[in-house]
Amino acid sequence: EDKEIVAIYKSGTQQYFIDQGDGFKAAAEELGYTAKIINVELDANLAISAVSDAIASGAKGIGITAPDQAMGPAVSRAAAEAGVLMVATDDPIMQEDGNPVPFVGFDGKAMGTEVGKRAGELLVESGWLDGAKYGVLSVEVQTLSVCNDRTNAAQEQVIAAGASADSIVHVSYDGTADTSLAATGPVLTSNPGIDKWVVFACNDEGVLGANNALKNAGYGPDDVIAVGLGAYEACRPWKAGIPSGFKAALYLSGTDVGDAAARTLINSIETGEPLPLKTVANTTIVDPSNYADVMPCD
Amino acid sequence: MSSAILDVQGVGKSFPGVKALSDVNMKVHPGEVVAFVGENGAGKSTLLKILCGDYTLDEGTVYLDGAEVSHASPLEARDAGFRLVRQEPEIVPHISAAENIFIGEYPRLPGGRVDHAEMRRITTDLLERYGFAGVLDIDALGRTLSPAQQHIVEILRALKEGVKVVAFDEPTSSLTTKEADRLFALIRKLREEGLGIIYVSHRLHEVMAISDRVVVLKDGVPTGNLMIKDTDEEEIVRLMVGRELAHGYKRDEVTTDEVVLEVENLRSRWHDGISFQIRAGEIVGFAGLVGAGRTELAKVLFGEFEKEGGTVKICGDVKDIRSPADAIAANIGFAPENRKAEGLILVRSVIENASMAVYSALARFGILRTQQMVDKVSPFVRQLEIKTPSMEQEVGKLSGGNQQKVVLARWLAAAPRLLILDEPTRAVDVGAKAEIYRLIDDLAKQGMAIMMISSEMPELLSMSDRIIVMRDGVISDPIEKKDATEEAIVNFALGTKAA
Amino acid sequence: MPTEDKTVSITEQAAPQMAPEGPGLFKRITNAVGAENLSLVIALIIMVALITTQTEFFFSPRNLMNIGQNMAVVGLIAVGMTLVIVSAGLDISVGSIAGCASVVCALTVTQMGTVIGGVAFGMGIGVVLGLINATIISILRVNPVVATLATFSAFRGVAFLIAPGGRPIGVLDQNLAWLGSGRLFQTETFPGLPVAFIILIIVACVAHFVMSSTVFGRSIYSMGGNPVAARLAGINLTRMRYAIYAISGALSGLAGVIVTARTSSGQPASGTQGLELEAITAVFLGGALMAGGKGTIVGSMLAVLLLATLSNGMNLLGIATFYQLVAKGLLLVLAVAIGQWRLARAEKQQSKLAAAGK
Amino acid sequence: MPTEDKTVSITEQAAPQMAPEGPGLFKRITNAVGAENLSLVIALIIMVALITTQTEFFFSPRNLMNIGQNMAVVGLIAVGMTLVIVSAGLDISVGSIAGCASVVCALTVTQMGTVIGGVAFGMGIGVVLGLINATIISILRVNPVVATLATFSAFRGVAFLIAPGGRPIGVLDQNLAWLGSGRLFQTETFPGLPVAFIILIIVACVAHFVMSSTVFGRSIYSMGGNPVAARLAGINLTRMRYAIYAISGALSGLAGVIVTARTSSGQPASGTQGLELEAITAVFLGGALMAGGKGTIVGSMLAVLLLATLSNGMNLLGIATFYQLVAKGLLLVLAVAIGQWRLARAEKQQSKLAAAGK
Ligand SMILES: Nc1ncnc2c1ncn2[C@@H]1O[C@H](COP(=O)(O)OP(=O)(O)OP(=O)(O)O)[C@@H](O)[C@H]1O
Ligand SMILES: Nc1ncnc2c1ncn2[C@@H]1O[C@H](COP(=O)(O)OP(=O)(O)OP(=O)(O)O)[C@@H](O)[C@H]1O
Ligand SMILES: O[C@@H]1[C@@H](O)[C@H](O)OC[C@H]1O
Ligand SMILES: [Mg+2]
Ligand SMILES: [Mg+2]
Repeated sequence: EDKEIVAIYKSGTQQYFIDQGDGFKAAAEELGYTAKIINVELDANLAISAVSDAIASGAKGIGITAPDQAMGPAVSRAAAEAGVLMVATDDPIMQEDGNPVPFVGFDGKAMGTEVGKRAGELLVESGWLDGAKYGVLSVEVQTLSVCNDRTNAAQEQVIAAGASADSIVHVSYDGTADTSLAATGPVLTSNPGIDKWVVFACNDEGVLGANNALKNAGYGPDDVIAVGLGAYEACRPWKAGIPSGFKAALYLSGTDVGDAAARTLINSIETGEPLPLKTVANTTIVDPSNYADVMPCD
Repeated sequence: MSSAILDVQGVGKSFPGVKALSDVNMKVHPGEVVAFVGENGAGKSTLLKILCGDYTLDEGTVYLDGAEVSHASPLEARDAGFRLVRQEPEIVPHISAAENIFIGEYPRLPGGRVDHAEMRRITTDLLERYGFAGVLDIDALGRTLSPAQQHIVEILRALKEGVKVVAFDEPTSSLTTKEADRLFALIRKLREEGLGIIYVSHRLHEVMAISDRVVVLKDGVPTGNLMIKDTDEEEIVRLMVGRELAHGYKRDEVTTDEVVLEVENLRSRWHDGISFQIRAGEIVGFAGLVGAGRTELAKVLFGEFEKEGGTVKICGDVKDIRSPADAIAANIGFAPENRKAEGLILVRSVIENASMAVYSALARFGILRTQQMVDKVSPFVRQLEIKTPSMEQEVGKLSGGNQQKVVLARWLAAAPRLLILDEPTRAVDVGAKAEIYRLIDDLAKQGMAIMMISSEMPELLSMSDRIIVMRDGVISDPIEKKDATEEAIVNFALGTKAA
Repeated sequence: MPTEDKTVSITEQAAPQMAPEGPGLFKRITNAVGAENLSLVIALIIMVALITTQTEFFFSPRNLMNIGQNMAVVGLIAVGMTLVIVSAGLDISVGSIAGCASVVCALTVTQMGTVIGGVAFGMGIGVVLGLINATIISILRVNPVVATLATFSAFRGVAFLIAPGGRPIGVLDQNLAWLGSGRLFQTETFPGLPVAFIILIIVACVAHFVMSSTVFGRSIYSMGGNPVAARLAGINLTRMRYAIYAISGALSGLAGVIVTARTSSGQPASGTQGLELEAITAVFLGGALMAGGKGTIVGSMLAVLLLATLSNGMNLLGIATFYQLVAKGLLLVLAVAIGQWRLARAEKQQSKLAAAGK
Repeated sequence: MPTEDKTVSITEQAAPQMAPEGPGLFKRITNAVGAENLSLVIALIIMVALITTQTEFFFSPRNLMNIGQNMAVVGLIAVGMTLVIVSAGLDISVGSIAGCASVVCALTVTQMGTVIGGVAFGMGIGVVLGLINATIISILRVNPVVATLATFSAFRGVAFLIAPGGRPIGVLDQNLAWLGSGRLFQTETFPGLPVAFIILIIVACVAHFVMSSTVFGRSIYSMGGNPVAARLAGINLTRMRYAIYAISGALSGLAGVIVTARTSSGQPASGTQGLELEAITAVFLGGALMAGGKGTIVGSMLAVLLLATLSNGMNLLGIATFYQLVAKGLLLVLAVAIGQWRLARAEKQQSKLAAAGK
């Protein structure tokens, strides 16, 4: 009964976090612990409540992906006061004194950088930089700072690869494929001179929506270089052998992050050793040729 | 401006499509009862609403106790001493009766608190003083008050501190004779106290009995301002309607043997074994005091209230009626007494309200055409002289009596075998009343059976073939027309003598 | 006879309301749209004028068709919501119903390979969930707001539970995709009418006909305006409620199917969240009364168009999210305020006319 | 005389409500809570019983205090929402107001270093935004649903525009944090009463007093129950509306301040995830009527407690999100259905009594 750890996720109904929760639970059970998952649906206030509920239920360790990074001091203080171990998953957070909370995962900036790098490479390879009329669609949840970290980093990398800063067009959505689709349509209309598009977003849903809008507007798969983030949507056309705008995607294994978070916490609980400051999970850029070796796809 | 406490000079008011009042002049003196009469839609309520600050006038001037109050807000009008007892009481449902009496002017304690003790004290005093003691539980919630109790609340609201002029807008339309008598006593008392009183009614005998002077309105224009002692009902009617009206209504006797409604040993929460019959072409009047259970009987027959025993046969067939829809399917119609709460969809048009009960009859495969609706109901709208700028007008914007006529039009159009009318002429003017009697008579002649609940004795006596008197959930034996007298009815109703 | 005179004032014509001023074309437009909706048209015109001064692309056929396509999901839900609100109810669970339908549709298409089945089952689950709403309201006598707030939560949970592992279900079927993004009557120069938009138009026309010309539709107005009076006029409120919530459910289900078709995946939540507020906004903006008894399909559809145009225009102009949020708020207030102002003016004018002796 | 007798029969008391049965303790509890709220208490008892069979942690003082703390944000908003809904209005913008206040409070504390200033400005901006709502409703005559749906969007945009770069603002001030997570009367064995909970209790008590005993409060019931009667009785509806929406704004602002204090950051999007729906749910669950004129602070607070306990219990038991959503829906239906069933039974009994000759 005492052997319990809890994971709190900012967006627990998203596929990525469902995976992460599965990884977290499986690892905990393997090590003789029970695990609980709490979803707070991007609500900072609920996140604090979840931390106190977890503590009250006797958790020995907490993994948290906070809805926003500024709330780090609040959650870490609550855990520290109760003498409960805490790791931050996915999005790094700070303690009150400015020191980072031990972290498991990858940070948004790093993700965006990888996505942008691959998009830049594909752009160079495509030869569009030599005179083609191209644009870069940056599909952004502008109200979410962790999202902006990703797309900003991706933009930097694409520009570093040679794209002009003018070519970047911002599209705002709310994280779902449907709003990305609705918002991208008019953006394409108001840029009628552009024949080729590079696409990235905060997540695979954003890229998927933009891809569909491009298809609706008559762009063929060859006119689009879309790099996903998450790869769970990108892999579907690959698996089905259908050509699509998705040329590559950053695969983040939610399962691996959850697994690593649980193991890190349990190790410290059992041994009393301090938590390692940073446990970086693998990310891999996948494409139609290698995704099947790296990730599941359903 | 002599000693007039209220002085209305040259008042005019228009609504979209209607000129409701033009150049109205009238005065009320302290200790004087001025009656205000006119057909439905003549503008009586509109003038009163202007005086109480509900509507703003378009032209003219109003003086109250010498001060101009032409553009007073409801608050200013009230503080100046003008109080209106409305035609339809406006009750707040989830606060107590006492609070209802005091809304907008609660007695205060320090800190903005309501002085409940003071409020109860004043309310109890008022109830005593004006003869309503025991009739109203002052802690009952507004929504549980019966129509008569609501009326008492409305009256007491007006009679608090500072009142100079009280206007009663058709106060007796939901009262029985006994309660009306109590109200007249009240009005006489107020007159003695030196208040100015305006009395609006369609019941001319009441006007003759209670008032000192009468102002007649026709289509928003004053057509007469007479001392009661110098005039009579005929003259007033002529001024109102512009022609002579026959006194009372004479029906031809129609007798058939076909029984349309047969009720046997009916029991319900309110009724204890009631049996009676209504034949085709027959009008059976239902008399009784308020609370005798007549409305409930109508609603049980119509499937709105639960029947706990007994049988109901329509044209010989036993019908198991559990909802109004069942009742309509069994060819029964019901025009309720409380038009605002139960009869009308106030935000919808005249045409829709009038045709609601014939939708299914008019439709083919569920499809309706507006034109068919108009064709079906406009004859009744015309015969009932419903005064409306168009068939599309929202019913909520019609005058009180015209609203009542819309409900009647609905059931006239539906032409059921059995028609139950609960207070069919409440708030209806004399001219239209005669017209309604003629229509009801026609329907009876065509073979409809009519159950008519009424608290107006002359109406019962002149219209009914037989009269059944109800008391505490039981009924008298039917009184045949030839034996029907006011005395016989009252005796059974009060339980002083078996009928 | 004086009596006769009076009856002449009754207009025999029940048909279209008069506009207070203006002849010919203007009046004909007014009649078609309904005087009450004119303020929405005015707001739309002002907004389009503003947008076109900033970008030449607004009127490109492709953009217009885009707007049409993007209206479909909210539009279908708003049609059902109009029925519900006019009947003095409310349905907060519509987005969750759409989520369930999206999942059911995706499962049907991927497991059984039938697109027609996907549409049918998607709408079917919508009907079932709508009937559950009606049951809670009618039988358990829970008020519609609480009842559908409850099922808003419960149905969302159900959507996740139906989807294996709670994950979105990829559907790559081309025929299904056609429903979401296909076009009809495409030519060289014309980008074609979006299929989803055509579906919306057909549904809206049928609903308009039902609301204005059938016993069922008129009864919805009656029961919304005064349930007691409606019941006493023979309307079976319970049965009506079942039908109304079932229709709202079916249309929410259809909207969910279109979300699946558009995004090529069955989404338990994404794409269907917040739809309830959008649809409710549209219905009230379209002139419905909170208390029930008033509201039209035309009004609701104009409101959906207005909202879709605003969002399209702001995306065309590349306006940032924060300003988009503010602009949307201002537009809503403006559109309703124009309507109120016109109403007040018209009443004043008509009273003046009446005062002047007709 | 028959008339006299009967009129007393079916009356329902306005003051302390009678329970139809039971003496002594039970009756006294009933009276304190109000018979109408008894169903919430019953639902709460059933739920707590279920939870405690599954976990021993529920009744730990620490957990109980947790529940209290978690109630504060929704609770404060629900207090204001009760006033609004009783007055026959609605305020959908509360979450967005909380977001603005959260940002303003964070900015004040970080830039000017004053916590009192942060609280004051946070509540101040709430008042200002509430007055804007009232103005739109009263002056522009937009219905409350559309008006606050509009400002729901606009105020959210404003919150992001105020926050530099639209990002959450970190606040490390200890005094501010105390408001959100501090405890009073802490001892060895007792974890202390959460400051945020005490604030809620004080606000709720004041509001209860205002609603039940002051002229202002009683006038809210009048204007909600029958606006015509209220207006004609001289109650200034416009002024009332300004006061009511300002109070709702101030309390939403205070809730935003507490969000900042709890999360150590100014959250422009606080409440994106449906604070408004949560508060509205609580108020209706607490017995308010959609049409206005009915509802109590006690009822709303019990409903907030019920919802907070449910969520706490499910987190304690580690129930997965999907099932939590379903369970929440079921609880809502259950709680209201119990109430309806009790009401129906009580009415039947009373009228039986009445029929049996009073
Ligand atoms: N709010 C309103 N909007 C439009 N027209 C109105 C409004 N109120 C009254 N009217 C119209 O003004 C005229 C006068 O109505 P009013 O209610 O004063 O009549 P009344 O004399 O009281 O009739 P009744 O005896 O039927 O009560 C009617 O034609 C009515 O339809
Ligand atoms: N809503 C209500 N709440 C409480 N008591 C009511 C209510 N409606 C009616 N009653 C009571 O029920 C009894 C029957 O009332 P009702 O007035 O309908 O009788 P009635 O014979 O139809 O009289 P009338 O039609 O002359 O008013 C009365 O005691 C009345 O006070
Ligand atoms: O929040 C993100 C989610 O949006 C993405 O899909 O996967 C990684 C997470 O950190
Ligand atoms: Mg009148
Ligand atoms: Mg009666």
